[in-house]
Amino acid sequence: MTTRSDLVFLIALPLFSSALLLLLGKIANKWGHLFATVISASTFGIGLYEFFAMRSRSGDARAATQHLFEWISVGTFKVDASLLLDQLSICFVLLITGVGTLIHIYSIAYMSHDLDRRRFFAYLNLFVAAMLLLVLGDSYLNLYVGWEGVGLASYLLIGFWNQKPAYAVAAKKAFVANRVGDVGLSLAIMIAFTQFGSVTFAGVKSGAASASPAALTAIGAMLLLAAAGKSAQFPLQSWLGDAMAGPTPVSALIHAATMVTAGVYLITRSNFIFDASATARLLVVIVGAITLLFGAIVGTAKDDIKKALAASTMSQIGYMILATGLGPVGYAFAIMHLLTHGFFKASMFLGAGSVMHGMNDEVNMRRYGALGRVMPITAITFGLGYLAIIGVPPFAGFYSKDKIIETAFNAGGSKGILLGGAALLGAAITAFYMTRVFVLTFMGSKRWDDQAHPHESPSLMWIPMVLLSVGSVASGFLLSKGSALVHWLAPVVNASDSEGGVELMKPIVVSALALGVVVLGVMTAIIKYGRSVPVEAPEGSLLTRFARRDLGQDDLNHRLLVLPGQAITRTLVSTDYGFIDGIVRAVGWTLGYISTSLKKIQNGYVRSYALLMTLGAIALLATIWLVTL
Amino acid sequence: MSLLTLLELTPLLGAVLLYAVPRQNAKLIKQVAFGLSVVTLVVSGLMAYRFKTNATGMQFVESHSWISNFGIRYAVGIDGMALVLILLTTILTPIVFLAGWNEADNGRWSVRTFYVLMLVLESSMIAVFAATDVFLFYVIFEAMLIPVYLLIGGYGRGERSQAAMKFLLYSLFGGLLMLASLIGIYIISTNQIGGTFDLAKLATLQIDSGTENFLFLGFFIAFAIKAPLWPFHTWLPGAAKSATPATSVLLLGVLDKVGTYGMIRFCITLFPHATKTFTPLIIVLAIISILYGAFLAIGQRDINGLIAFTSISHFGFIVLGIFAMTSQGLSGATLYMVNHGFSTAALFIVAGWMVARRNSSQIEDFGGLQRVTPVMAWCFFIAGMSALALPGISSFVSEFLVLVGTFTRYPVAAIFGTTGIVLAALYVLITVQRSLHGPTTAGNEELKDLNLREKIAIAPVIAILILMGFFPKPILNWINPSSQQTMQAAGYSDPLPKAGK
Amino acid sequence: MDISNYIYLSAILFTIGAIGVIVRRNAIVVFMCVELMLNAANLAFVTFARINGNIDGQIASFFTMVVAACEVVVGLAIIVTMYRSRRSASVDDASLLKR
Amino acid sequence: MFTSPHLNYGLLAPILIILAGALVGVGVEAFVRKTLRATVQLWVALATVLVAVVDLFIVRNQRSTTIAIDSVTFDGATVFMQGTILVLAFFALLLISDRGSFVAQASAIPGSQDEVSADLEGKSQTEVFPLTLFAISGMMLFPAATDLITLFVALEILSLPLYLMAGLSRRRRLLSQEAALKYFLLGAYSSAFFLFGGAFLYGYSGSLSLNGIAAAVAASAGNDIFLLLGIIFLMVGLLFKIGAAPFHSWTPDVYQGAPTPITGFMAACTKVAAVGAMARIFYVALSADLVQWRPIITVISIITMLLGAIAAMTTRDVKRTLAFSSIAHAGFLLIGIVALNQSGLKATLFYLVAYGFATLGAFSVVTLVRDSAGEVTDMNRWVGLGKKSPLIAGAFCLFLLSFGGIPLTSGFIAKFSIFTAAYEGGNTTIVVFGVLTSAIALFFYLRVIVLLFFTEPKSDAVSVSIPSPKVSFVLAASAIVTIVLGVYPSILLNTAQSFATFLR
Repeated sequence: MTTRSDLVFLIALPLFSSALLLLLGKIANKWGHLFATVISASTFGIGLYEFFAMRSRSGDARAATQHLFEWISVGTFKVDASLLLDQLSICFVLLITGVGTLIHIYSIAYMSHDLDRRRFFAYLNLFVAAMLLLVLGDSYLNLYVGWEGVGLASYLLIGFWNQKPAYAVAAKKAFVANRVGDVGLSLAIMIAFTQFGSVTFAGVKSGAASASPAALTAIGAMLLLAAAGKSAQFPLQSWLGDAMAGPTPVSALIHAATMVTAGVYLITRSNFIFDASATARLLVVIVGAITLLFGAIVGTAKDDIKKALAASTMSQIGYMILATGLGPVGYAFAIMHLLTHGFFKASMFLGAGSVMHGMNDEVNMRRYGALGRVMPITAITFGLGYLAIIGVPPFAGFYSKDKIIETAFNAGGSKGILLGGAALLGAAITAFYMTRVFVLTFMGSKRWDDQAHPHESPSLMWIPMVLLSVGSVASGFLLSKGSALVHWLAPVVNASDSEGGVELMKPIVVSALALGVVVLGVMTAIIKYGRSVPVEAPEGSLLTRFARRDLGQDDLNHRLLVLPGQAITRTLVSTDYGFIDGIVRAVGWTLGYISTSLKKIQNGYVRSYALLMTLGAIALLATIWLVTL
Repeated sequence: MSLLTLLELTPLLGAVLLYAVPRQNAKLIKQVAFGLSVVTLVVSGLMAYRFKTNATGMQFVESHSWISNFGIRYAVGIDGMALVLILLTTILTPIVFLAGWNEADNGRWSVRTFYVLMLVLESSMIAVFAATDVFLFYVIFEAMLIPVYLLIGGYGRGERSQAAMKFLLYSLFGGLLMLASLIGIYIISTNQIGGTFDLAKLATLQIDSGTENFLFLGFFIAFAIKAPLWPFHTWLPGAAKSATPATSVLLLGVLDKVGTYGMIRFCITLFPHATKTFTPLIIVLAIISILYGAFLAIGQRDINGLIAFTSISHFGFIVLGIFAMTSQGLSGATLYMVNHGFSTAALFIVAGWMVARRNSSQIEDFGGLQRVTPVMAWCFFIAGMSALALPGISSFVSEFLVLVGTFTRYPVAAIFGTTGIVLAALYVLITVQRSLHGPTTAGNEELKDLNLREKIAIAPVIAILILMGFFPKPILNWINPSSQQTMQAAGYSDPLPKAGK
Repeated sequence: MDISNYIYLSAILFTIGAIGVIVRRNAIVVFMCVELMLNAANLAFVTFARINGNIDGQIASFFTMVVAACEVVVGLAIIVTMYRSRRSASVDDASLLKR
Repeated sequence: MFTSPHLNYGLLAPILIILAGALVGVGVEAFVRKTLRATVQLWVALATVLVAVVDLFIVRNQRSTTIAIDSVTFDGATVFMQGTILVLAFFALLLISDRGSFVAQASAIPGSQDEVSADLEGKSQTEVFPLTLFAISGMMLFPAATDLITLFVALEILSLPLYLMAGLSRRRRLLSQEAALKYFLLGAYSSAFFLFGGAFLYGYSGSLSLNGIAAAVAASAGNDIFLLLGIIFLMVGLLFKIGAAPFHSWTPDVYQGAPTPITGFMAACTKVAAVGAMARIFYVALSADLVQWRPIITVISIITMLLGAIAAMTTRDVKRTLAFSSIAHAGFLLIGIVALNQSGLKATLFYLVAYGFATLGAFSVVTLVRDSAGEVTDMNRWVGLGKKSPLIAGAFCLFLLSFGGIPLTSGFIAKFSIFTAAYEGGNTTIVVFGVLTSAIALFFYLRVIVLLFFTEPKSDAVSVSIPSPKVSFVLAASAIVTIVLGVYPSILLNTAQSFATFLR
C-alpha cells in the first residue's frame, strides 16, 4: 500500500466546480462550461499522472490510499472517509475522466443553444465527482455515497428538460428504480457489518474467508440487486430506456459508458464475496444472461435511435455481468469489455447526438436514411463503433466479447453450454440490430422531409467522436495484448494466468462460431432493411410488438407494483381518516351522546331529584348488604 | 446559577422584555425578538464550547429544592444528547424568526404575542431537555403545550382552532397517562429510598415486573403520542396543515423530539425490564410507522400534510433505532432527531414560502416552479433530498446508522425499514415532480423568488444539512457517551460480529 | 313489648316520609313529609337512648326539634314567596331550571 | 350533681366572633339608615371575618379535643379549614357586596308594582351579609364538630341561610326562587337522611361522639346492621352537600338559579366545610370499618368524576358548566377521603384551597359578563370574549386550566397530590379513573377556551362590565393564588402538611 495525498483532488475539483457553478448562478453563464471542461480535463490529467505513478510502482505498492477524515464512528461501526486507488479503480478513473472530458468538450457545442448550459455542466461535474468517489471509496459506505451521488446526477440530467412532464417522470423512474437497487446495497452493507464488523473492502475481504456460506450468498444476492438497479439489469432494467430523455451527451457518458457500469464495478470489487459463494455467482450469471438477451431483443424493435442504443447498452452490460459471474478470470474480461464498451458506445451515442443535432432532434430512425452522405464523419465514427460492438476483428469488441463467450462456454457442463449459447445468440442479435441501426440511419434512401437540413456537426463535436472511435478500434487489441489487463487486474481480482474451468472448445473455434453468427445477423439485417423502409412502423409480428413494449417490463411493473402500491396508498389514506382517526372521533361522539343522555336526568323536577337520591341511597344499601353478606 | 439555567431564562426574559416595546411597532418587536434569539444562540454556543466531550454523566448540573413535600427539585443538567437537542432548538429559533418574518402579521392576536409565545416556547424546550427531575420534566412537558396551542390556534390557517384543539387533547391525554405512571414511580421511590423524582435515583429502584410494565406504558404512550408513533399520529397532519411554518418547524422539528428523547431518557432508563418486554411490539409499531407514514405521504395532496406524514415515517426510524438497543441504533436515532429537525425545518420553511406566495397548500397548484423561482425550487429540492436521506446529506448518516444498528439485532425489522427508503424516494420525487417540474401551472408565472432575508434564513439550514452529512463526527462524539450510558442502563451491549476476528 | 318495634316504627315513618317527598306535589306537604322523616329520626334517637341506657339520644331529639322549627321558618318563607309569584304551591311547577 | 360544662372560649372564639358579627349585622339592619346600611353591613362583615382570621392565626398552634366538652375539636385540620373558609368568605363577601346582584325586596312578587317601586327607591338587600356570616359560622363549625348533634346543628346553620340566599337574585327571580325551593327541599330531605343515619350510629355505638363511635367500631367486627345503615344514611347527607353523584342533581339547578356571588360563595366554602366534615367522620369515626365503606366511596367517586366531566361536555350555560365541574371536583375530593392517610388529608386540604380560589375567580368573571338585562350565562353569547377583554377572558381560562389540572396552575398540584395520596393508599384503580376523567374533563374546559379565544364574536355578543375595584381584587387574588400555588406550591403544601391531622 502506498499513501498518496492527491487522490482527493480527483473528487474535490469537479465537486468544487459543480458547487461553484450552481451557487454563482447566472454570473457564471459565460465561462461556466469552459471552466467545467478544464476541471474535467485536469482530473483526467491527475488520473493519467496517477496511472503512470502506479505503473512505476510494483507489487503491493501499486495500490494507493488516502485517509481524509473520520466520517462516522459509533461503537464498532467506524467508517473513514478514505480513498483507495488500485489497479481496478484506475481503469475507471481513466475511463470516467477521459470519456468524461471528451463529452464535456462535445457538450460545449451540443448544448450551445441551451439557456441552462451552465447548469448542465455543473451537473456533469457533479456526476464526475460522484462517479470518482464511487470507484475511489475504500469502503462500501463510501462507495454508497458515490453510488447515490451518481444516481442524483443521473436524475438531474435525465430531467434536465423537466418542463416536459414525460422527462420529469423518466427522471423519477430512474431514481426510484435505482433506489430499489440501493436497498440491496444497504442491506449488503448491513449484513457485512453484522458478520464482519467492518464495511471496508479490506475488512470484508479478510472476514469473508471465515464467513458462513449463507451470509456470503445473502451479501452477494444483495450486491447483485444493487448492481441490477444501477446497471439496468433484469429485473430492474426498465428505467434505462426512459432515461434517454436526458441530453444525448448524458446518455453517452452516464447511461452508456460509466454510471451504468457501476454494477459491474461493484461485483468485481466484491470478488471475494462472489468467489466464496457459488450460489451468488449462479445468480449473477443468470441475471447477466437474461439481460443480455432481453436487451438485445428489445434493441431489434426500437425505432428511436437512442432507445435502440440504450437497449444495446443493457445487453452489453448483461455480457459484463455474465462475465463477472464466471469466476476470477471473468472479472478481467468484464472490465475489459466495460472499457471497450465505454469507447464504442460513447462514440455511437455521440454519433447519434450528432445525427439528432443535424436533424432537429429527430430520433426516429425511420425518418433518417442516407445520412452517411451528409454527415460523413459521424457516419465513419459511428461505423467504427458499430464494427466494434458487433465484434468484428480487429475492433475492440471482438477481443472483449469473444473472451466472455469463450469463458461462458468454459463454465462447464450444461451451465457452460447454456451460458455460452446465450452469449452467442446475443452476439447474433446484436449484429442484427446494430446493423439495423446503422443501415436505417446512414444508408439506404433518404426518408427525411425537406424541413430537415442535416449537416455535419461542428468540430467541437466531431473531434471527441473521432477520439472515441480511435478507442473503439484500438482499445481491444491494446488491453488484451499479452493479457495486459488480466495481469494488471490480477492482484485485485485474484485471477491467475491460466483461464479456469474446463476448456469446452478451442478459443479459435469459439471465435469462428462468434464470427459466423455475427455475419448471419448482419446479413439478415441488410436483407431486411437494406432496400426500402416504411416511414411509419409496420404493425409487426406479435414478438415485435412485444419487444417494442420492452417485452412488457413496464406493464409488469405497473401491474405488480404500481397498481397495488396505489391501492395500498388509497386504502391507507381512507383508513387513516375513517378508522384510526375514526376511533378517536367515535370516542368523542360517544361521550357527547352519553353527556346528552345523562342530562335527561336533569329534568328540572325536584321530586325526581329526590327520587334519584332515594334510589341512590337504596342502591348503596343494597350494595353494602350484598357485600356484607 | 449555571449557564444552563441562564440559557433557559434568556428567552423568557426576552419575552418579558418584548412588553417594553410598544405593541404597534411590529418591526421593532420582530427585530428585538430575533436579536434575543440570537443572544440565546450565542449563550448555547458558549455552553457547547464549555461542554466536556469525553466526560460521562451530566454537566452544568444545578439542583434546588422546589416542592419539598414531594421531594421535587429544580434539577437540571445535560449530557451530549440533551446538548445537541438544545442546540437544535437555539439554532432553529432565530432561523424561523427570520424565515417567517411576516407570518404573525395576520394572526388573531398581536405580533408581540406571537413572539412572546415563541420565546416562551423556546425557553421551555430548552428546559425540557435539561430537566433531570422527572416531575420538572413533566411540568414543562405539559406546560409547553399551551404556547403551541395558542400559536396554532391564533396564527394558523384553515381549521386552526380544531387542529390546535386536537393537538392539545391528544398531548394532554398522553400527559395524564404519564402523570399516573409518574405518581406510581414516586410512590415506589417513597417506599424504597424516600420520595424523590431524581432521575438517577429513580433508575435504581426495584420494581416488580407487572407494575413496571404499567408504568412503562404510561410514559411510553405519552411519548408515542408526542413523537408521534402509529397509531397515535392522527393529530399531527391537522396541526401541520394549520400551523404557521415557524410553529410547524418548532413543533415537528424540536417539540416532537421530546417524545423520542423521553423514550431514551425515561422509558429505557427507568424501566429497563419493561423495555425488554415491549421492545418487539414497539419495533413493529415503528416499522408500521415507517411504511404507513410513507404511504400516506405519497397519498397527500397538501404539501404540509405531506411533510407531516414524512415525519411520521422518520419518527418510525428514530423509534426503531432507539429500541434496537445498539450503540449505532441509539446514536443514529439521536443524530436522526437533530437531522430531522433541520430537514423538516428546511421543508416547512420553503413550503411555507411556497404556500404564502401561491396562497394555497395544494401540491397540484404548484408546478414548474423550477423555471419561475429557481432558488426556492432548489431549496425545496435539497430539503426533499434530505428527507429521502441522500448520502452526502446529514440525514443519510443517521438513517443508515439506525438501520445498521437495527440490523445487527433485528435483521427482519431492518429489512422492512430499508424498504422505506424506496417509498421515501417516491414521496419526495412525486412531490418534486408535481410542484417543481413540468410546465408552469397557470397563475404561477409571476411568483417571486426568494429575497435576501429568506436566502439568509435558509442558507444556514442547508449548510448544516450538507456539512453534517460529511462531518457528523463532532456531534456523534457528543452523542456516543449518552448512547453508551443508555445501553448500560438497559443492560444491553452491542452484538459481536458473527464471523471473522 | 319489644323495644325494637319502635325502631321498625321509626323506619316505617321515615319511609312514609321519603315516599311522600317523592310522590306529593304540594310543597307544603312535601315539606311536612320531610318533617315526618326528622321525627322518625327523633323516634329512633329516643328509642336508642332507651336501648343504650343513656340520655344522649333524648338530648339529640330536643336539638332536632329546635332545628326542625328553624327549618320550618326558612322553608315556609321560601314556599310562600314561591306561591306568591306563581299562584301555585306545586313543586312540579318549579321546573324551569333543567338540562 | 350538675357541673357546668367547660367551654374553651379562646379556641371557640373564631366561630363566636363570626356569630357576634352576624348579630351586629342584624342590629345594623334594624338601626342604621337605609342609605348607609349596605356600606356599614359590608364593613361589619369584612371586619368580622378579618378579626376571626387574626384570632384564628393567633391560636393556630393550640390543640384541644375538648373545647366544648367533647363536641368540638380544635386540631390542625380545623384550623386549616376554618382559615380556608374565612379567607374564601372574605373574598366572597366582596363579590356579594358588588352592585346589583340581589333583589331589593325578596318578598315582592316578581314583576309586580311592589318590586318596581322597591327597585326605584333604590333599596338594596343588605340582610344577605348577616346571613352570610351565619352561614360562615356553620361552615366553620361543621368540620370541627366531633359529635353527631353538633354536626347536625352545624349542617343546618350553614344550610338554612344558603337556602334563603339562593332565592335573592335580582334578575330572573323566578329561577332564583325555584333554586331556593329546590335547594331547600332537597337539602332538608338530605339532612333528614343525615339525622336518621346519625340515629343509627348512635344506636349502634351508644355514643354521639365520633370517638365513641370509633371505639365501638374498633371493638366490634363492624358488620352490624345499625352501623351499616348509619354509615349509608350519614353518607347520603354528606354526599349531598358535597354534590356527589347520585346526590348531585340539585347542584346544576341551584348554581344556575342562585345569584352568582352566592353561587361562588356556596361552591367554594360549602365544599370546604362538607368535605372537611366528611373527612373527619370517615377518618376519625369510621376508619376501622374501611372495608365496608371504602369500596362504596370509591365507586361513588368514580361515578361522580365521570358524570361531572361528561355532563359538562355538552352544557350550554356557563354556571351550569361550572356546576358540573364542581361535581367532577367532588369526585376528585372523594379520592382524598378514600386514600385515608395523612397524605390524603394533606392533599384534600390543598385541593380545597386551590379549588376554592379558582371557583371564586371563575364566578367573579361570570358576574362581569353582562348585557343590558344583567348577567349572561349562555355560553354561545360568550363567543369571542377573548378579543374584547383579553384580560378577563384570560383569567377565566386560567381558572379553567386550573380546574383541568394543567401544570403550573394550582389545580395540577392539587390533583397530583391527591392522586399520589390515593396511590400511596393502594387505590390504583381510582387513580386510573381519575386520570381518564381528567382527560374527559379537559375537553369541556378547552371547549370554553375555544369559544372565548378562537371563535369570531357574533353581533349579539355581550359586553364585559368594567370590574369594580372589589371584583378586580377578588379576580386578581384568585388568579395570583392559582398561579403561585401552581408554581411554588410548597408555601401551602408545607402548611397543609403540618396541619393535616385529626385529633382523636
